[in-house]
Amino acid sequence: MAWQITRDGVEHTVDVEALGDDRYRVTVDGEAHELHAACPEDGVLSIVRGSRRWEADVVRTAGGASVTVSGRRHELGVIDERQLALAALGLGGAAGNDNVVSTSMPGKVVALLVAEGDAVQAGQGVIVVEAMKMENELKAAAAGVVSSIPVAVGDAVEGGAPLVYIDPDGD
Amino acid sequence: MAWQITRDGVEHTVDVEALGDDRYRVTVDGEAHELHAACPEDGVLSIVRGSRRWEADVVRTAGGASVTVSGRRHELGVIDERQLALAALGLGGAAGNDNVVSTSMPGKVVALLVAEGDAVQAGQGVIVVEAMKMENELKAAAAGVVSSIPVAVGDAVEGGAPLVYIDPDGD
Amino acid sequence: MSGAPPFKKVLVANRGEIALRVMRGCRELGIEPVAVYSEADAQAPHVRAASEAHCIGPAASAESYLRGDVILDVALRSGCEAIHPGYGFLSENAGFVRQVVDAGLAFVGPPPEAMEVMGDKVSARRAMMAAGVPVVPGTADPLESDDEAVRVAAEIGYPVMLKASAGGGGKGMRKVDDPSGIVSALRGARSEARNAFGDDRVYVEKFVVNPRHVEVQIFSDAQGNHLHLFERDCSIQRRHQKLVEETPCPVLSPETRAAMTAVATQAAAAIDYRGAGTVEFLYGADGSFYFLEMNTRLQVEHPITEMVVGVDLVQAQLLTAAGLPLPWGQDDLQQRGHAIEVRLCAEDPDDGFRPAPGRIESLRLPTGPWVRVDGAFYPGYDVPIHYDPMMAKLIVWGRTRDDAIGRMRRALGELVITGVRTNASFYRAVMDHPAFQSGRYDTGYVAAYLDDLMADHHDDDALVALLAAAVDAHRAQEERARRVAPSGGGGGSRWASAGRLAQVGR
Amino acid sequence: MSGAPPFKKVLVANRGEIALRVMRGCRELGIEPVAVYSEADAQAPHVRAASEAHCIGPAASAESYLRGDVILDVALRSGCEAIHPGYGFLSENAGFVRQVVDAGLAFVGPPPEAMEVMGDKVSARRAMMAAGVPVVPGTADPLESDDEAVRVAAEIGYPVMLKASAGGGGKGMRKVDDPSGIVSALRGARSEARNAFGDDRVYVEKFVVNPRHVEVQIFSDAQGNHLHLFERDCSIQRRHQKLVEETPCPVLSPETRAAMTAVATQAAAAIDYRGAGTVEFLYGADGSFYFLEMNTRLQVEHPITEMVVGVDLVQAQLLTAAGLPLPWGQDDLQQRGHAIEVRLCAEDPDDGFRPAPGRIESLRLPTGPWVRVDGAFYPGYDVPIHYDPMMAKLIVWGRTRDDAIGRMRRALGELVITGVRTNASFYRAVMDHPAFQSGRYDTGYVAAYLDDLMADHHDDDALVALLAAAVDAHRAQEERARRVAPSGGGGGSRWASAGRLAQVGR
Repeated sequence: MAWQITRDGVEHTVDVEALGDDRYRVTVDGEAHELHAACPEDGVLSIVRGSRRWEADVVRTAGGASVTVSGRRHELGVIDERQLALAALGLGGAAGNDNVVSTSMPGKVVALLVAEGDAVQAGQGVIVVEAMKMENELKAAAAGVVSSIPVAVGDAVEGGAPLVYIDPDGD
Repeated sequence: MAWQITRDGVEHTVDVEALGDDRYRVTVDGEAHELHAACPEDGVLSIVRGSRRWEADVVRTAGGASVTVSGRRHELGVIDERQLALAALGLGGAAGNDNVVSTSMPGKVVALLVAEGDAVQAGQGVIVVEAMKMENELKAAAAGVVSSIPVAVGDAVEGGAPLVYIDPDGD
Repeated sequence: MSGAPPFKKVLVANRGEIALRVMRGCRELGIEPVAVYSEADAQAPHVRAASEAHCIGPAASAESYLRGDVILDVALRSGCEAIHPGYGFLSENAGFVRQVVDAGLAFVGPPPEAMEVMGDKVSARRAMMAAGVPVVPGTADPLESDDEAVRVAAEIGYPVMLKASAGGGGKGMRKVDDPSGIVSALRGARSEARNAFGDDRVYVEKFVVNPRHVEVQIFSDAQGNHLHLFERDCSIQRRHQKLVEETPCPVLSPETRAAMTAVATQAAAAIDYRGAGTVEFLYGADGSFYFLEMNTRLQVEHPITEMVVGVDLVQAQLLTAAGLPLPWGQDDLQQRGHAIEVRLCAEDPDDGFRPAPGRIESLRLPTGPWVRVDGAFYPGYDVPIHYDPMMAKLIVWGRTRDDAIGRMRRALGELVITGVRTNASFYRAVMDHPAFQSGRYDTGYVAAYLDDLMADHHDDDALVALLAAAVDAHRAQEERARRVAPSGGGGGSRWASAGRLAQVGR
Repeated sequence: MSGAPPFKKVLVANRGEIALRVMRGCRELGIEPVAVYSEADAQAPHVRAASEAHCIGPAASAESYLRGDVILDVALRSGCEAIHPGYGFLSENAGFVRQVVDAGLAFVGPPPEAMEVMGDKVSARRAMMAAGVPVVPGTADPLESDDEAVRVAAEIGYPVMLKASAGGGGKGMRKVDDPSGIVSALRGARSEARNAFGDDRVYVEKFVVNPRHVEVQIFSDAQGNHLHLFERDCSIQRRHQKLVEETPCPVLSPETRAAMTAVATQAAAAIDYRGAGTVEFLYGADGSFYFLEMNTRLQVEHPITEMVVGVDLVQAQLLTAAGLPLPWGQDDLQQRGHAIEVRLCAEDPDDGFRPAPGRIESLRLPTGPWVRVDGAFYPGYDVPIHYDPMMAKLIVWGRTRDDAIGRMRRALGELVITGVRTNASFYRAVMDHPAFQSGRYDTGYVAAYLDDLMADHHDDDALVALLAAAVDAHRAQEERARRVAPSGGGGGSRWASAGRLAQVGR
């Protein structure tokens, strides 16, 4: 089975072949890595390559996985072949989301800095969310026009919730 | 829904009624207990009765549950209405197992002290199982005749595995 | 243990790690702790740790943890003999203390009068000057003239700081290094203050060069004993928030330590203090030190003192609140070894340390020799958005400072928290950082080295993360295939049945 | 930290909690630990804690952890500079030490000669007598005549014990309280010995009344420094298995402590010892003490010494094995406070302490002030049937013995282990038991009080357990109903998806 895995903005084509007995051959952009991956505890993969061992804590996310290795968290986008094919046909949900301002932090909307129809610049603050006694201003990633705002001041919002949709310039 | 719950050899008729919002009315042998039972963590029930709180760790077992409260483990047999009805018709598997010698401890059979057809007394050692460098002699719970021995010396056995079947006297 | 406990039942008027810390002290003395909680905290760790707990209102602190009247009512109804406030919330509220005492209960803390004196900057400064405690030299009153400015600056010695009386936020502030610059700096500061605040009054204060934040733990009992338990260095701060604390202070001379602790004890005696308190000082690179403020409560960083001095401060609070004398005298107290604490917060150091509440997926805490975790979290816990992001403190002890740093690196290496982001990786960087290892740092440390501390080079780990994600995706798909064809029976893999993974409908 | 680590890489030739303990010491010094494991231990905690691990054979210890040749080969191939043996397995195997040293690696332990002297009871007794260390007075050689028996008994003082030379198992043993009984006792013992062993030779030894097991931690370096780190009391035993250890010994006078520690240091010097060792004594109710044996390795109960003396014994082992001098002198070492350790085993105290391997379902460890867990377990871990049932040690420190007992009660109250049975409830009973609390106990304690310690009265908890089982059964059924009617979508309850519950197909 093949996957497209995105790490730090770089897309990798990854193929996984199970060799049995918790052994795998994982081919990343044509380079093969043989490894042993067992699951001693829920959510943990013990990865052995050669004589080296790592413990990887895997939490599945909406678009892939959040993997903690040696105390560092790595966010990875994971798309499988079928999703990839659907995306190529314009049917999947795997497109970028540069045009949505969202919060990774659950909280409460305390201020809207723009309204629908407003033109915004990249980096311009558009909405303020409060959590743990701290206000956080969220910014537009790219210039465009605000197409819709599905939240109102006072709303409690979940982590990952879309807050402001922006129709990018020139699209 | 009604249950028959056995604790320390005593059977209790127990009825559970969910009152919503993690509140329950549990009637034990006709006496009603209202309580709040939430699950903060997998396998844990936080039980509140009046202003008192307990944390109960519940591990489901083949015949019921093993519940740890204040550091003490309690083994409970749990049978539901339907199993009870089937048992009354002689169809269920809910009968006692006084006539089976089994090990709660996984290990290795190192000696058989009896053979099929042997008469045994209550308390007589019938089989020896080794685990963690220690040998443990398992005893017949009641007098009878050995009807079958499904294991042999050298076998690795799981916890709970039947080792020696004894046909009780006068049955 | 020996003899009756000081109280039978104590209400802990707090939440989070400090509530758990206080409850542990209670239980160790044979006291039953009673918890209170807001509606958002029904499954909070401090509630789970209690055998009796009462809801006191909605999530907002003002409607729950700050409701002294409701809390006092719960204490009376549940038969508590005392209230321990922890830190924050009601811990420095003299009005609440009076209500508690009037209701016939003991308050685990100082008398309200001592709290009030120290609660106001001006009265605190005045009381400390009267008690012979050094305060930052300066006028406090606005300067009347250029001449006065020149005269006062010469008295207190350069460098000095001009500050706007109406000020704040750095406006109207000017550092002056020598007499030649003072008149023009005064003109500039006045003009800036007038523009910013419509008020051009300024005053002059000594500028403390490269200051460290060094504080002294003091303890007093009802019998009039006033002891100190040596110092803590809390100079590793970000925006006035302490991040790393250690004791002993790595640069304090024995003479300065003796002088500073003597002054702190003097301060406690001067205000008839009782219980645990902390006198904070600004410690200059030249060895001078000045009173900053006094915290009339248990401090977040109290565990490092406990580890090095070998006393239980919470138990001592409970004993002295019951009117008993302190269980140790000044001569029984010595510093042994070195302790370091870091504050683990649900926040994202890669994104400006923004708060990051959420559900903790997995949690593996370091254990073994001389590692202490004072925390309030568990796997599956939803760190709420309503309160402080600090989830836990990680405290280590070592025979030497180097030993302690080595142990903290080891402990941070064992720590795993997933689901919420934490600042643990920041502390790894601090422990590896030469300026921290040398012990020669000041309160400007984090600002000066933030870029160093955020740098990240772990190519090997990044590849492993990618491989793990790939294998996990493969296993998830295998599991889905197996579930669709239900032939397997009971022998499903543990992985497949993992609760926290099954929740995400991939 | 300061300076280079003593080694770059060290192989840890052990498993379980001691392997993790040693690895922590390595990491704290900047040494990379390498794990070895049997096929049964591929997912064992000590393997998970290592960043490099090698399989050395099948489950049976004789084919894996005792294979010195295979382990040495792994050490050489993986570039290790030293081998730490932990305790048990190869730790007192002088032949293995010689192989390690011949291969050019360092062995973290004493030289083989010292190990050999102490490995044999007779040579150990001889060496200790020569060094002026008190041994249990007696003949060791068989008594030639009744007259000799009378004479020797008078010399060593009553009560005495007659023992069969060929003996064991209590046959041919007679306690004699005064001279009037010795001749008839001798006749009885001889007759019994003849019947039991076909050999009627007996010898006489001093009978130590109500003995305690008190041992002294010693430490030596290659520079010829021989220090002691005070005593440990390990009298709470069941079938010669230590269960609870504490330090200081609650009944040792300062004079006896001084004498005992001096003798232990003398013993170490007499055999040119190097590294960590323990000299065990029998301590009589009359204040006398006699050499029992010397353990030439790290002891299971070493953490209580670490807590009270404030030194890291594993780090010191690694430093001295590299030829470095001890980082502290005798005058730097003082006892502060009191520490207690209990050994948590997978065994069932309600069923004759039989071993109880199995899968750990949930695990919540105590944390907070002065609680240390040296363990090797995790939720989901299958405690294997092949090895010792000890999973972890729980260690606490307190300023006084009472403080430590209160803290151990609190820590045991926080501990939750389900899935495997443990002896934790036995330790709760010990901490609550007056004879333990008084400190006046001896090695007969567990046998004398076992019934007291097993008594169990918790009616309230038993009802709660029943209610919890009922609610859980109800919830399980609701969940099954919900699964049959798949309308709910992704919002299943966390409980329902709980991995470890879902595994049991009820």
